[in-house]
Amino acid sequence: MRGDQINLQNVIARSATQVPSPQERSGGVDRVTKLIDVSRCIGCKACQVACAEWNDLRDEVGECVGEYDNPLDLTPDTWQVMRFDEYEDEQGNLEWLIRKDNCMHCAEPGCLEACPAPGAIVQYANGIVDFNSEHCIGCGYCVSGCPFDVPRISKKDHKAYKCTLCSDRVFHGLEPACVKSCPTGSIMFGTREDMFDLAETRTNFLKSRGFDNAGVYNPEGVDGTHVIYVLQHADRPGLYSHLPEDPRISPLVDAWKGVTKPLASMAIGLAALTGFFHYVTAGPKEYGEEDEAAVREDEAREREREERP
Amino acid sequence: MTNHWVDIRNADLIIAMGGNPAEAHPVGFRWVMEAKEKNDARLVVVDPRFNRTAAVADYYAEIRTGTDIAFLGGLISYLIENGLFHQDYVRAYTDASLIVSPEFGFDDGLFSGYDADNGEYDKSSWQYEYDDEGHARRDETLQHPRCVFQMMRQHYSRYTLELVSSVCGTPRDKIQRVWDMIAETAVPDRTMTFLYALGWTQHSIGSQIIRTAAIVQLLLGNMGMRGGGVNALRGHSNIQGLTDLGLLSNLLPGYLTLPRSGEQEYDQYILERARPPLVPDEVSYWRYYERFHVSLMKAWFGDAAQEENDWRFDWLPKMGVDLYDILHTFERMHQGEVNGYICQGFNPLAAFPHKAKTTESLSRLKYLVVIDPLRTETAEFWKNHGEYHDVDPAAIDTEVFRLPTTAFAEEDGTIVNSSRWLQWFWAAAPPPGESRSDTAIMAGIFLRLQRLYREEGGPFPEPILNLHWPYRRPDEPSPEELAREYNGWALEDVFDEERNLVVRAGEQVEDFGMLRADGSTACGCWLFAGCWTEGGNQMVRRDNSDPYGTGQTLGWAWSWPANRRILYNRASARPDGTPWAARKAVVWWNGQRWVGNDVPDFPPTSAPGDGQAPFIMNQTGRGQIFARDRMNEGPFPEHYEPFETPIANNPLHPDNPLAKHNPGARVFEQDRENFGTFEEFPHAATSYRLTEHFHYWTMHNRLNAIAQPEKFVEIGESLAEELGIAKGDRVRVSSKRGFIEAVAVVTKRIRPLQVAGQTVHQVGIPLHWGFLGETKKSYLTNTLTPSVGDGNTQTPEFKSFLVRVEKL
Amino acid sequence: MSLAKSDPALRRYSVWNRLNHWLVAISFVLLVLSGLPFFHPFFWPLTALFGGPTMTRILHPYIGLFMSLMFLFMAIAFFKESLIRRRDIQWLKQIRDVLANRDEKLPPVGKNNAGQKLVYWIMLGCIVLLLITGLLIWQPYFADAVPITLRRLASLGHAFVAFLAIITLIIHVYSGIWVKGSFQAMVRGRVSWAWARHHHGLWYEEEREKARKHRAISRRHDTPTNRQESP
Amino acid sequence: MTLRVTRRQFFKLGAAGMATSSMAMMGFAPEPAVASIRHFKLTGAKITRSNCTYCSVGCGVLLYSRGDAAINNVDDIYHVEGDPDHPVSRGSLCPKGAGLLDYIQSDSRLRYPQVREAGSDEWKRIDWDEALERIARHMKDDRDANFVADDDDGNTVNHWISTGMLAASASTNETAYLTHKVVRSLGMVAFDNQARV
Repeated sequence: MRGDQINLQNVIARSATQVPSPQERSGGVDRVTKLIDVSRCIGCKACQVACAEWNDLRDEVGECVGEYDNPLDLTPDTWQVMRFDEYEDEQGNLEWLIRKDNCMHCAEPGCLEACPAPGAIVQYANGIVDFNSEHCIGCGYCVSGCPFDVPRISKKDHKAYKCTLCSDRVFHGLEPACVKSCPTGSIMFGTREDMFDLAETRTNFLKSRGFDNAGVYNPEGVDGTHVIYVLQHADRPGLYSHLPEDPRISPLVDAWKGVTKPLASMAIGLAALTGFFHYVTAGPKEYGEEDEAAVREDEAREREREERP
Repeated sequence: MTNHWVDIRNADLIIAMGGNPAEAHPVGFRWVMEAKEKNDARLVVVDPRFNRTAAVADYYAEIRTGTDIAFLGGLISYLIENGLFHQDYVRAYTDASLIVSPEFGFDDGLFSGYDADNGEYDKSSWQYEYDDEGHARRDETLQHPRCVFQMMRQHYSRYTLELVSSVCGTPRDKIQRVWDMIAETAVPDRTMTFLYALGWTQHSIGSQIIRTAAIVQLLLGNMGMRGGGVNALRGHSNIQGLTDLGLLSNLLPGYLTLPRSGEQEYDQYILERARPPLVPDEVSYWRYYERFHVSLMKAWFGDAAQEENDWRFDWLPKMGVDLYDILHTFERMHQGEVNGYICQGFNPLAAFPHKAKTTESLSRLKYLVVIDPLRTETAEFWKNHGEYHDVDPAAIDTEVFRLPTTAFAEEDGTIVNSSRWLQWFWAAAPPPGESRSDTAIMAGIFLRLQRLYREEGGPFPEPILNLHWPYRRPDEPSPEELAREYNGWALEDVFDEERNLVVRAGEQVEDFGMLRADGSTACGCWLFAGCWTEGGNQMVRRDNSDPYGTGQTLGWAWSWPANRRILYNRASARPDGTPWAARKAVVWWNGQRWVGNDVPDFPPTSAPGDGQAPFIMNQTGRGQIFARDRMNEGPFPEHYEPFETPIANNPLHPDNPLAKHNPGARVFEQDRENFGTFEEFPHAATSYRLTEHFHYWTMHNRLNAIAQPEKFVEIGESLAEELGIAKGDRVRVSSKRGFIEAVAVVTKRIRPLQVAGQTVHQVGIPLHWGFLGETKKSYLTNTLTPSVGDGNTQTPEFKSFLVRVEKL
Repeated sequence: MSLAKSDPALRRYSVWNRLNHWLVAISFVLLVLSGLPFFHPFFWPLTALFGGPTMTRILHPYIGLFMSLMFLFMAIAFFKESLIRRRDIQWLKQIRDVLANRDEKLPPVGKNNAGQKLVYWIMLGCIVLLLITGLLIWQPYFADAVPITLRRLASLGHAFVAFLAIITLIIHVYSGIWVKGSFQAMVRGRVSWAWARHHHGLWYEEEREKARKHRAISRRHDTPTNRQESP
Repeated sequence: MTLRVTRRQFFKLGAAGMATSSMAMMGFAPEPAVASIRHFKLTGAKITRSNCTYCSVGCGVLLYSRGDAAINNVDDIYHVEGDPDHPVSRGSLCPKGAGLLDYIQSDSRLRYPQVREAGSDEWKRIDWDEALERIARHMKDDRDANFVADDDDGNTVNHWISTGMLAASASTNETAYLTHKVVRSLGMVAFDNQARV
């Protein structure tokens, strides 16, 4: 039964964990990938609604601020949003660029690297990066860690939330809710290999329709993502509501999480040890007889001076 | 749809015009994307707005709302003058060769027989020239000056590129580009499909716009072909089914029609409808009208309907006017001539034009019954909702009943999608509270009325007392019983001409061919005959296999007529019975009979040699370029301006005020007074749907409310600049009939147009949101819309009207 | 205040000084214990001491605020005696003698030696920085309002400064153990004249001078009760 | 269609989840708790084939309900998604279809018959029998008073135009057929549906 894919040890990376998780049993576990072909997106928001419905999310009813976008941004209750951009090229040709914005499920997840709570963020063998709210302590480090500004901290329970790539559905052999709902086939799902093959087909199609710069968005800075885009203008991701040109885990986060901590921890231990051995070698600092004698002399001197009539 | 959703993938060119499929039918639109990817098809959008469909289109051309006839008329002329049409198809399968009566004429925007005083046409001259047998004269060479082809050519010769551009406001190069792309499909192995919806129907000239599209498709030879057709995407889930079942003022199930008051004699009534062929030996299927009619009367009145009593012809109400459509009824309601109104899952206060008039009309009712799963604005029209609906309950004496009914998830039954598929679905849970099914409610009301008439008597009680009511649970007929009833069954053994038994008494009929006019069969809707046969319920079938790879899936559900997926599919083959093109093949002649990947829309054994033409429902057997007297404003579509137009006159007939608007349209005096002028209301407005919402239901759904929470109007950047409006500002949009307030969406997607030498700004007004539900409270869009309808169907002109936009 | 017999003669820290110091010390240790788990997974089990990870995350900043306040008082109280003088430089130059206990070679120092002064200034600096960076990354209150880059910088800074402070603390604590009598001093506030003379020669002289004057005054209107006797 | 864990297994999972996660809170997290995946919400659901009744594409939908229609249970639909077998929709849905659940469960669903008396400012709950009796009475009175047997030209018309009806384009063919049958038997012609709007 496909349910066998549920494997509670099938985790290749855990937040705040030094020892590696069991890695051997990855045979036959394909990495999955979600492909978002922006050139086929009509911005209908079916994915957005399907996501909320599947994950039992009901965000606040917002208001119109003069654009189709709604909700305006990701929230703890909205794990994906459609971002609409009207782009007019040099010739005055209009393009309505609509991008589905959600967790990119990086191969090297900044959130996971930054998270201090063991197991609050895990990466499964199939590539999905999942938050385990049960272990989330709400420190917000994942927010600092994410190069795509995706995680959101809930005001209700102060825990971090984001797209799970429907890990529950995927583990049960189903596609994510957003993928299934997509009316135009803009969102596709499958093994990483298949999605890259498809991405190539779609890219060639776009090139055949005059989009010379069409291409795939799979940023190397985070060692690739398990959510990839097909873009008409892959040379300018910025056109699509500021999709980062070259996202990478911030060097600050790296410095902070990388080497610093083990070294520092060691230094602390070392310091304590040094003290101890110094005591062993040099011994305590004490005053000696000569000090007491000197004190007695001083007192004697003072006394006779004071008793002199 | 003449074709169906999946068939769109077989098209080489998709024209989305008068519709916004990506917005209103996203899932069906999938097959457009498939055509693009798998069939290398192009998608072209011609629309006032760069809409969601345009977002994924290969080419977009802006157009002024309501000018599609000009755009397509020009195309017709372009195709003819440049010989870019499917010669053989046009000659063999259209009425191009038929000769038009010499009395017929067209002068400065008016066809022959116009009576300016009553604003009506005497259509007697709109005919072919007939020989003594009553057959139309023909000229296969298409050279005769009065043959339909030459008449059409002459009619549209006025539609030059320059003129079209100045009427539509579309730049010439864009028009030319679209025309060229369409012309490429004139060859036999390429097809183009028109996807349209209410962007074409909701105009005072709506029906004629669609006729123009049909003419184009006939010229290109795209009717009956895979990936061709004129495809109405349709609105509601079962709008197709309700139309098929004739729930319209003048219809009976299966497009049978009610008698007009003038038709007092049964024979006369049948004769009028059982149309003989106008070309020798054509099928002219309507000749069997009586079979369908009598079977219907047997289904409704059982044994009470007998030959001697003309099958109770008199028990059918007769039409005193052409139509008692909604505009007509609400006009009478407004005059105080209507006392009661029943809204079954319908929200007229929000859905009808000129809300103020609707409110006043409803207030003059004695009783109103609203049957709905949800709270509706209509049911609460008497309630004060502040600025959004400001009324005084104390001053409204209408007694309003609100009856809770089941939603789709809580009932069994079928709906007909726009592919004409009857699909059966099942209830998954009980309805909330005391809700009851619509059938139980209708039965409950009827049985009580029947009892009252039995006990108290009253005028003309017979049809009520004798209505055939064989249901096991009279108070709640089951969907199964009703489905079997509209499929039809034999009352006696039925034999064919050779005395072969066709169907046994008591058995379900297999198809409408088994129906008889002698009272031996009963059938509630001949068009649906075959949906529930002795083989059982065909509508539950779930075999989605597609052996020919054509997308016909004949084993899925059941499609009317006779499980046929592409209408007129005989036209996909040459007169000699071989397909026009292998990649477009649907049916073909195998030497003995018609076979193929679809159910042939043709007598199965009518050999090509017999020369019968493919359009078997038409008296000519041919596609009608010339509509004869079937349309109220003329046999050839002509462009007329919307009743609220942003320009001074009709550029085609600047000097003839009678030809400014549709001369055949019906306008009530008070409504005419409520038309605005472009001097006072300079902006051309159009109303439409958004994909996040469905009319006035989804505002009751949290999930959809989140996706699109508040009312907005779309304004082009240049107009916004002119009016000092910034994105997100609140604006007031006023028409002669009232005003609404909403948030401004300022966009590059609506551009100003150069029309007849002036700049026209268009304003987009989504129709959603109201003062109930989960979304932000808002005004109803139909506060603004005018109360005037299409010349034939009386569909209100929601798509073209005038407003004034102001910053608040 | 009451004096125990065992209490040495010379008063070094007032009651308030001592309470203040220990409040800071205790909250500092709590901060270290609650902070280390977020510093490195190795210390994660420490969160158990605070009722679980989330509680630890919630408590840590509040303890921090409290300590900062307490430290402020202490900083004011010890300000004057912590100003670096020229002689302190000399003392630092001879740090090897200090560590090797060759105290006779060291120049006499006042109430605080250069080492103590350094601890004062380093801690002052660290705590100010920790306070600021801490506020910037404080969920759920301020963090959301802070630009992401600044938040990242703050996280990094907080960790680094905390490390510095912890090292300093370790040195401070060790000195207390190493220099006999100083722990006593911070607990009971008193030291012996000899201790003072050995470790803080100049301060010893000042104190003797004070004592002399005191006796002079007390002799004029002789009251045996408040006669001060040295051993 | 998907994983079918028995209910007992599912409870075990749940229990294990709780135990391990509370341990995890103490910082001593065993592997499984830390890697625990989300509960699959369709486990054990009853699936019903249906059609979306918004637009005329007629997408196939699967209704997932809690409860097995046992007599002591009131089944409740808690999830809706596309039917992958459907030739047109192939499992996909638009934002309306994807949100069907909130229509089925909308707070605006009516639960019992109500009447608003003339001039009143409020709804009054009534029972079905009263509602239907009163409506029938209204209709009969109006028909009796305004039925037209012959028009002014002396033509037999047998119609009743002082009460009209709008039928629902989202109702089933069966409802529509019965409605039509009843309406014509009463002689009603002011009869329409959304085909026009």
